[in-house]
Amino acid sequence: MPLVFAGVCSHAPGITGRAHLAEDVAEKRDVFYDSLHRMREAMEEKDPEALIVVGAEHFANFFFDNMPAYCIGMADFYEGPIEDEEWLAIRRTRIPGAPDISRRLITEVMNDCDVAYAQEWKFDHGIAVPLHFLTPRYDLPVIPVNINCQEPPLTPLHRVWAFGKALRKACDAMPERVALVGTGGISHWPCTPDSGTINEAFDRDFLIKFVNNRKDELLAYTDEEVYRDAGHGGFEIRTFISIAAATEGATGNLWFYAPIPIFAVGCTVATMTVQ
Amino acid sequence: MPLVFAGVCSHAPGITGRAHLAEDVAEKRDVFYDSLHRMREAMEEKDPEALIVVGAEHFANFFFDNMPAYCIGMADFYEGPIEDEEWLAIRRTRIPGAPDISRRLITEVMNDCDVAYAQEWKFDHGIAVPLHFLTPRYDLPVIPVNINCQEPPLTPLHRVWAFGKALRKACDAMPERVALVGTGGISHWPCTPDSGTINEAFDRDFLIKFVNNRKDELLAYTDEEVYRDAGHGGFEIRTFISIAAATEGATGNLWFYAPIPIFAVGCTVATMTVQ
Amino acid sequence: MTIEFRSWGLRDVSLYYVQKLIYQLNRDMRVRERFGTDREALLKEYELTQEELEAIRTPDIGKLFVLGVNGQLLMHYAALHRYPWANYIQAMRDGVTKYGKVREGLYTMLEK
Amino acid sequence: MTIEFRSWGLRDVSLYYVQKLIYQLNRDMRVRERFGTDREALLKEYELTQEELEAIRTPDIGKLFVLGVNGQLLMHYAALHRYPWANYIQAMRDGVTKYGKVREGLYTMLEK
Ligand SMILES: [Fe+3]
Ligand SMILES: [Fe+3]
Repeated sequence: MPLVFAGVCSHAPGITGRAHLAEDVAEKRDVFYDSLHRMREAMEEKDPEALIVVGAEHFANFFFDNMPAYCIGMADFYEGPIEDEEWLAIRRTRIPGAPDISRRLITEVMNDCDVAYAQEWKFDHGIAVPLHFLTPRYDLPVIPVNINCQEPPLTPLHRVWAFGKALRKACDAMPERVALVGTGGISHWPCTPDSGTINEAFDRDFLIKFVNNRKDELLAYTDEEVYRDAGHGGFEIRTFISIAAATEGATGNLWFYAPIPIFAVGCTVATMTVQ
Repeated sequence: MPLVFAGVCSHAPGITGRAHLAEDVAEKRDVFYDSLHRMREAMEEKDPEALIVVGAEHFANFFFDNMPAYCIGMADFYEGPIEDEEWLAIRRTRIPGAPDISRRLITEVMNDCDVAYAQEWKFDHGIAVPLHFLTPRYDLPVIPVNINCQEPPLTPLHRVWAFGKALRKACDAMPERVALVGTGGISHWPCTPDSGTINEAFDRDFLIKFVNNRKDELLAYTDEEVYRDAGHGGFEIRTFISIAAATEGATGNLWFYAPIPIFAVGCTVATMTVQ
Repeated sequence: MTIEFRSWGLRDVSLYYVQKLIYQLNRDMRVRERFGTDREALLKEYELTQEELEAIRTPDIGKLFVLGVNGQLLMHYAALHRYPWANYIQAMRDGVTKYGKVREGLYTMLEK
Repeated sequence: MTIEFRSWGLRDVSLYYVQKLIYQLNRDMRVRERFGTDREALLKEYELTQEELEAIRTPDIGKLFVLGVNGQLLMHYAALHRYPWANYIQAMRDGVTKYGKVREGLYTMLEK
């Protein structure tokens, strides 16, 4: 079946873990949550049989002893979050995988891109926060995908494009209805003295390029420029760009964007038209 | 500098560990060893500053929790062999890395192929046996490269070709003189009831295609055909094919081939012309 | 709050975890230590079926081969139990005779 | 038979091993246990310089930041030592004031 759904959303531990500290921006926060709920509904309407989440984890599973540019999960089930349940305000659970779809996805993607596969994967907030909103009953089989956005050497953006297109091709070739969601911050400086900083101008500019799916402009970012203007957290634009590639030629809708400093990220929800 | 040297050779624990059990084929064995020594001399003549070894390790560093199609080492030093020293007849040691060359190699290769990088790597016999012959004093900095040849989903052969070409492009663009050696078995059935079987006809046919660098014929193998005729060990033809790709357009010389059953592999030494 | 996976039909076998145990025994001295001194507690940390647990405990190298354990992992498990090479090879042959063809994994490649 | 690597100029720092220790402390309950009960033996298993060992032992979060430890790893090490978030952030700031700019790793990206 052709891919049935594509979208992007932010992740950050604060989004769930510091909800109670966001009372002074309660309205903004609640509209953000609503947008995530609407995104879940829009996805559920397409009745997907599996959800591929393209994330960028933070040394939960992958370390410098074997840091894959791309990794795709192939497990029966996953577990998460690895973080303290109270701190993240998400209960630890098992999440069903889709090993058979995974295996076909990986085999197909490997024709164009070179991925690692993983039969075990513990989700950190990078995937656990989106799932908390998108499949809160954990009744939708999930296929996690990771792009190394943590430490160079990082995969270049034109390869991210190739990867997004490979994912799309593989999904379209499958009999199953598959949904695809990318998740990353735009500008942010996590876990450093600049933590909490958000470059709203950078984010809005990026999002215009993203929802209009302007390939050339999206691929024109350099890592140095991103590091300077959007922080090392900005390397996670790779997750968004993979979704733009998977929906090349189509445009999207920005459902929500607002910097919410207590969440330490410009909070984003957007969908892309799937043609 | 353009790549200065390219070749391939077999690996197998028996090559060093069961040398004393090969007395009945002592002449064949010694010609094989001589060929490896000559290969070292031919390489040393080019005065390389680093040696890239494209191998296929056997669950020494990589497991199903994160199995990269391709991985390139980026460590200061490596250690090996992990196997019992007496059993393998190779002393455990540290082997110098070339972290700076590695980083540039990985960054450049990533423009075309998607690799994992590794800042720690323990060599098993897959790399330790070739190094024992090619740099016996461990005074040449080494960059290990792995292609998953163990368990599917395996990288398809046309991607191996792309990878070999990417390695070559990266080497040619470097100021350093770099040597490149691939190492794998051709037909063999390691660690199964068929261990010790060698399909000489398959091997010789493959080697004709290899030394003549017939791309189309090399890429025409299917995994099923290889599994049937050359065993699961035959998946390691990927390492040889990456060297053919790195020397596309050139041909090579088969310095040695003979099935030596006590070594459980058709023992091969060949070089490719580097143009 | 653990989801029951049997109902999903997802976990009839756990070849991954058998292989993970063996991989870690091969690579990690501390896991090997615990395998000697605290075996049952260690085994509880893997998601093993009764059949797999039994094959690990015995050890039944032939059964483990038939369950689909990769030989590049399995030979080390046999070596840990001081199997000479020839006995390791024979154990796999005996396993196939006794339990039938390999059920899963690499060595079923041509049956799919 | 260990080659002396200093002579190769290869091992002036060992950021990889500092980060490996912290990564394993974050992920592996048994490493964390040994960090409590058998710390010096554990530390010996990593290739750490005196400066790194001292920063780990103190713990000197600011120094570890300046040595180049990635914050996504470091924050967990601070949490292990019960640093409230604000104190973790302040410790990095103090580190830069006291020891100067970050010397290696991700946060030196624009200086290369
Ligand atoms: Fe993130
Ligand atoms: Fe091999």
